[in-house]
Amino acid sequence: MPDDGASAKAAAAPGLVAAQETRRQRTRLLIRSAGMLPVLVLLCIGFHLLSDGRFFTAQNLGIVVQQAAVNTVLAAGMTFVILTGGIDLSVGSILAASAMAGLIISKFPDLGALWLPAAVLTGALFGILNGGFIALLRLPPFIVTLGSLTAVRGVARLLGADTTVFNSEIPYAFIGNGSLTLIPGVLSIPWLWVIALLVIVVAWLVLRRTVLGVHIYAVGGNESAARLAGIKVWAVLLFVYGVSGLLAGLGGAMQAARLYAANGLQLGQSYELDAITAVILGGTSFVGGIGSIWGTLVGALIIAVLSNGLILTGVSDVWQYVIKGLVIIGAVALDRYRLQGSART
Amino acid sequence: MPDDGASAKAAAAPGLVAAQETRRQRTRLLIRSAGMLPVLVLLCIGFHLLSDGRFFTAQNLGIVVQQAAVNTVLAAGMTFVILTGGIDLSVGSILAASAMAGLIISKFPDLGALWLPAAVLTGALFGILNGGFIALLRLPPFIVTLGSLTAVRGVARLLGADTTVFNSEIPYAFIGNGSLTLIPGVLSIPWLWVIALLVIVVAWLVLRRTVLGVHIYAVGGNESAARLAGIKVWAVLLFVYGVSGLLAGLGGAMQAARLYAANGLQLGQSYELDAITAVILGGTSFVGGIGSIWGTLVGALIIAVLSNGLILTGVSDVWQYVIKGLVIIGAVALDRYRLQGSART
Amino acid sequence: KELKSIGISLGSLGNPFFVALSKGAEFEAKKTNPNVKITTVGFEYDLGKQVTQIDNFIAAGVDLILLNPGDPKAVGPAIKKAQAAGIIVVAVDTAAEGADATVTTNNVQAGEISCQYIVDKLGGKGDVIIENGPQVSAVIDRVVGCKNVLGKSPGIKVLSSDQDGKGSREGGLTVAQGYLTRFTKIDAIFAINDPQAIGTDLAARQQNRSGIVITAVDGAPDIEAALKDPGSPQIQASSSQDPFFMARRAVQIGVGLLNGQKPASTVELLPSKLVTRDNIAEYKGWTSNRSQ
Amino acid sequence: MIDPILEMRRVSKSFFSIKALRGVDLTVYPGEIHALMGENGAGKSTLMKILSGAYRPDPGGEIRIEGKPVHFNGPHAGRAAGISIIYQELSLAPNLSVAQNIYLGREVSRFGVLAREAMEAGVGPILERLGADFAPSTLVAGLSMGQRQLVEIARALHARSKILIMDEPTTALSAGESERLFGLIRRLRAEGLAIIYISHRMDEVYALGDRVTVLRDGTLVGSLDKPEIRADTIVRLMVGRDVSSFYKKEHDPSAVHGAPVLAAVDIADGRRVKGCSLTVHAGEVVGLAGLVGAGRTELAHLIIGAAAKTAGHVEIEGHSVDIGTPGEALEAGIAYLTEDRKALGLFLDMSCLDNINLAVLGRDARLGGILDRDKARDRARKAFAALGIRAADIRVAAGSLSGGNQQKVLLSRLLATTPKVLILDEPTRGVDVGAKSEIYSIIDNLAKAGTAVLVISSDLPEIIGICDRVIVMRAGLIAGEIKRTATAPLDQEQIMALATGMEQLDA
Ligand SMILES: Nc1ncnc2c1ncn2[C@@H]1O[C@H](COP(=O)(O)OP(=O)(O)OP(=O)(O)O)[C@@H](O)[C@H]1O
Ligand SMILES: Nc1ncnc2c1ncn2[C@@H]1O[C@H](COP(=O)(O)OP(=O)(O)OP(=O)(O)O)[C@@H](O)[C@H]1O
Ligand SMILES: [Mg+2]
Ligand SMILES: [Mg+2]
Repeated sequence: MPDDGASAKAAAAPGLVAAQETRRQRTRLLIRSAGMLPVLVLLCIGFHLLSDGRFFTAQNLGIVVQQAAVNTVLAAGMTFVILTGGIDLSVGSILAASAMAGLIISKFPDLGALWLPAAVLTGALFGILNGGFIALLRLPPFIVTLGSLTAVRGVARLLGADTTVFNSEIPYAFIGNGSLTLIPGVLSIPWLWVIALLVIVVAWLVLRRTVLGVHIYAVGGNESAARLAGIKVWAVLLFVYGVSGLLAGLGGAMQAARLYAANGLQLGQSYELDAITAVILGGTSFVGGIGSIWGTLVGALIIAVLSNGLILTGVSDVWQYVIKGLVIIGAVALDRYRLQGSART
Repeated sequence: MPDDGASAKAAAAPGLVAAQETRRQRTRLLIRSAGMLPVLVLLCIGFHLLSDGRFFTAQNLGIVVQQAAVNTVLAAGMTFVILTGGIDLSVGSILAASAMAGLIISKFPDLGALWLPAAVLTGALFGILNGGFIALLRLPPFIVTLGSLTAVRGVARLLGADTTVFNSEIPYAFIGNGSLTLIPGVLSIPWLWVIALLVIVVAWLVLRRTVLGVHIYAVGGNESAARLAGIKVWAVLLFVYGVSGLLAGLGGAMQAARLYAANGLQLGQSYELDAITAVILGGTSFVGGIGSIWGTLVGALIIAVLSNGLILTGVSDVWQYVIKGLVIIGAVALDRYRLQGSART
Repeated sequence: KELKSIGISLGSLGNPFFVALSKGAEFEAKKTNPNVKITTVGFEYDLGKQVTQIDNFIAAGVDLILLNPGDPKAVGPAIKKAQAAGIIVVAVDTAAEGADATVTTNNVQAGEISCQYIVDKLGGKGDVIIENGPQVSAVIDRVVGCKNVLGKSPGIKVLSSDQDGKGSREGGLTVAQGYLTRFTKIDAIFAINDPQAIGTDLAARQQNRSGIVITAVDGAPDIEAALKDPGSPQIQASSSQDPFFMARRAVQIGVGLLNGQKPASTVELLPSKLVTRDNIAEYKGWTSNRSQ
Repeated sequence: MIDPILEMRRVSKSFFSIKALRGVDLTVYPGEIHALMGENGAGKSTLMKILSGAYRPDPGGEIRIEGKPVHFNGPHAGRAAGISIIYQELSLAPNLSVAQNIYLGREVSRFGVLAREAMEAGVGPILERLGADFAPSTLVAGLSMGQRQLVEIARALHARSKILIMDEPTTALSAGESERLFGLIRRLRAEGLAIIYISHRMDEVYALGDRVTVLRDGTLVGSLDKPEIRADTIVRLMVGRDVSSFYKKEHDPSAVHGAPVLAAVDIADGRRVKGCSLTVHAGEVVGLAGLVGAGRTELAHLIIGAAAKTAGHVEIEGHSVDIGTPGEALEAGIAYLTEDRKALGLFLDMSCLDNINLAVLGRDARLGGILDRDKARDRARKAFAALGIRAADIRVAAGSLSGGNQQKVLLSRLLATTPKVLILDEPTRGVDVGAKSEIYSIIDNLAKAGTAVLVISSDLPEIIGICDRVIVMRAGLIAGEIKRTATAPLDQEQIMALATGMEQLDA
């Protein structure tokens, strides 16, 4: 029989253990959501040193965020989708089709100013089509969006009859190349990045502060439980694929404003891989239900910093491939290792 | 209290119900493994009619199977991987790197004949690297193979210093362009297809007739249960990624023998999507544990027939995209509908 | 012998260059036989896919294959197979080993005149970047031509030539942003094609860098617009190609071969002309109505 | 007499060709606890899912609530009509917090913005009432099975409904927690709620049931009022025959000789298990009792190498063995039956044949890896016969079997390895009485044949019924051990006292 002291301790234990457990969970969550931030910081510092201090200049940081912007927007939509346990391979194609639609509209003298909503709506339309197949016909997301990866690419090419559509007079071009001046002469932010940050903040609000957000996490965490709780799973799925399409459309508009041109075939090729990589680097789980939009932001920045830094340091194109691939694997490995460590202590 | 008659009936029921259940399951299994065969047959007949009878000619069928061959080999490896619930995005890059390695070796006067095993081993090596990250470091397959999709592509380009390596005297070239004559003047099969069929048969034997095969299905069906049942999950994972890499290497050798040349950049681009599509069309489930290699064979043939048939009927390139995408979605929808129907009756 | 059906395999049909090329081929083929059946496909820079397409053309029984070979040597065996099936193979834009004939822009020369313009503009002295692209033979040739010229001027320093602008506006923009940050002084940039040049210009304008001479190769519609646009003064020249005419020549030679007429030379090099801000008004371009 | 709150008439349900329910009638009155019983697969859960709106019944039947006919087109509608349900398979989203799960599907929001604080405050009193030791903001993923069950119960209570359905709510609860739940259920009954209670445990039905309705093969075979509730009557209704002796213990515990077969020495994992030692002899059935979360499952996982030990070692027949993985445990002769059949035990999509042979495939294989299919078939057939597994064929998918039969398939896999030591974690969880008694007799036969058996169970009558000796765990430590003697059988009170740490207070 145990002595008194031990048993008193034991009796106190359950509550204590539970509290400890909660605290441990919280810490782990925090670390998880801080996620890849250390990797990002390390990369930035590394590139700064290797590029003779060219990385941390206002100008270069502006370039980095500008390059990260479109992928951030796509990855935000992808986060919604992956949180429900799905995937959207068609964002690159939808982006191309939306950019084409937008540019074509922008050339009509009367409608010109409507090109932006036209592009976004085109994207939303394709996204809802994806969602319809997935939510209503219950087809696997991978195959549906793989199908539309191909089919929508065809549509994008058809729209421009296989030529590059360009319009150097496109309205709202400032969103593609202009900057929002916060402190004149000191701090200005590219509009592209302003849009991307807005998207992230709105996505965060939706995911964390609305009923819909809880339902998205619930569908990803346990679909049948969600259904039994009376959640309209089909509506949630329709929503997330719609959002992913809509944000791909927005991405298309951003690219169109940035390049003043779109080409149905060349635009957005394999963007889906970058978007998925950003989401996964950001700690969102493929099985659904776990992840945060802030992680996605960090993930997208890592990808952009990597591309920019490698060019800045003058690494040749071929080696860029090798290094990018290894850094992605290494980052996830580091993350895994770090999480293990924190779980142990 | 129920009367006697009712209770006697009730007592007889369980056996009856169970027998029905078995029969239903069998039918469903049969339909599932027959899978997309009806779609394939329909496509073939349709293209035959639309192409003025050019489809079912010995020559064209030879071309179709030759085109299907490499994808069949890749998809066979992908089947192993997807059966464990994983994915391998790097097969296209591994194929390119292996073909480069093979061709480079083939130009050494003394080693020339070793190019074939060299290519296959190169593939296996990269596959085992993938497997190591996934099985031993427990990193997510998507991100690991996405990383190697990029990194190995870089390696492939480095191998040839970004040029095309060419060798018109490559040994064993017959496997790329020759045919195995079965009945002289009547029936001959391209060697590429002979290899693909051999791969399928061996894969089938491994999956269905060996301990390892059962373990692969077990890991895919329920990984933690597999671990608790004493299966070395890490060994199984290492094996499947190794096999996928090895078969990508074999695919690279097949392409090299077919083209007498390889180029690190222009070979194997987005082959992984075709391979995955073949596997999923073949009815293998993304969550793992369910599927058969025969389905994969049918899936690969559908893709090849689609490409060939659309060119044969003179559909324009743009519309080929649209139609291919829709056929893929349509095929899965049809399959879903058919399964429901059979389950209902 | 009549031309009944023709198969065309091009790099990527999303590229306006190849679209113009396919239109030229169509125009010429329809002129020979209004009922000709034309199948045009893009091989998306995948060698395996191109060989597959050639196989499909053989099965479809075409008379003539127009080919933009992915690699000059690698498609040789496939060409042999087509020839064995009695099909005439003509290569366009890039030379192909074993083809019955080749019609191509003189890419080395195109690179030379584009970069000669830079040398002249800079007076033989300055820091130049060669913004490379996908390593296909046309691009490799242009860079060779450019380096030939630049190498002759000891005052010219090539800062970098190993970044891939992916042949697109976006790629050019991204790579140029890096270059502009990396090098504080750049006098000229040679982009291997027009979209990259336009992307490069966008990057320079964004960063308020001026005085950089940007030249390219292609003479595509978007460079036409840029050369006319006073808002983008840094884009100054592009060595033009004429895909429409190139394809017409290729079909003409192909039809001739079909009827037993051997061309004077198996390789026909079409010279490239430099389009600059001064002579842009006379430039005919790719898309103008050429059916006369 | 008061009017019934619920009347179900001629309710049928078929899944494709299977008729799960055939014209079932059920009448429930307010303020009663109505027990629903029947073998695995009898259709209890299906009936309740229809009542909650999760399934739609076949046309022809009728459901009335307070006399008014209702038609539910989803779980939403059921809840709106005042019905809440605790499903048999836990239906929580592990990635959400306790409060979010409780409010799932009917969140409190202002203009679409979640009122998180309001919700967390709203569940506080209920968790307190249930005696839960976790906060509303805890993630469900971090809770034990028992704690999760409490969340489910809290969710059902929180809906403040007229009819409360509980589908096997105590499967993951220990005796103490179950008692607390019973108190709560009685209080709710006093408040006028109608409670439909599904359970395979006879003692619970005695303790709670005002009326018992028994289903068999989708038909109603009878209803018993309180005075008629007797074990033999219920069992006869359920299985259609007498189950004479429920607990079977024919092996001779006094035949235990020599060195112990299994000895675990000072096992610890640095977290939940803090240095436990135990021994099991050949031919002996040892029980391992304790409250939920006492660490029994963890201890078993440590013994078989499924989790990493930080201290201690395992001895088999007196020799220390190095066990790092479950595979090595199997080689050493230790087989473990998991408490979580679906998640950690069976391969639901694989055939019974493969499930049974999985652990011995390598042993049987020819040429180092080729399946010996004849041997496998033979083994599966023998297992079907020996354990009385009821399925049409050895090749049907394991997932299509009833709970009890699934458990027997899993057991067959372990027995195929001819273990020296068998560790059974909750071997009869969710298993009906008929199958239960069969499993008890299998355990008894194993002990007779000289296998050392360690049974982890939260079902005290079961432990008392089949074990020779009971080890009690509390908070990661061995709290004590009680031996059965010829004169004194094991005492439930004594075990509870050890498990809760109350023995000091008594002394
Ligand atoms: N979704 C479903 N699809 C097909 N068959 C089902 C489904 N749900 C239940 N069944 C079948 O209906 C019958 C009744 O199952 P149910 O779950 O209602 O039994 P139960 O009495 O709750 O059993 P247990 O005591 O094991 O929980 C079984 O034969 C089962 O296989
Ligand atoms: N398969 C599993 N995966 C993860 N955690 C688990 C698993 N099984 C049990 N646990 C956790 O282990 C902890 C220890 O509880 P354990 O199951 O060992 O206690 P127990 O006395 O066996 O109680 P129970 O009656 O619930 O089985 C619990 O918090 C539980 O959540
Ligand atoms: Mg049930
Ligand atoms: Mg337990």
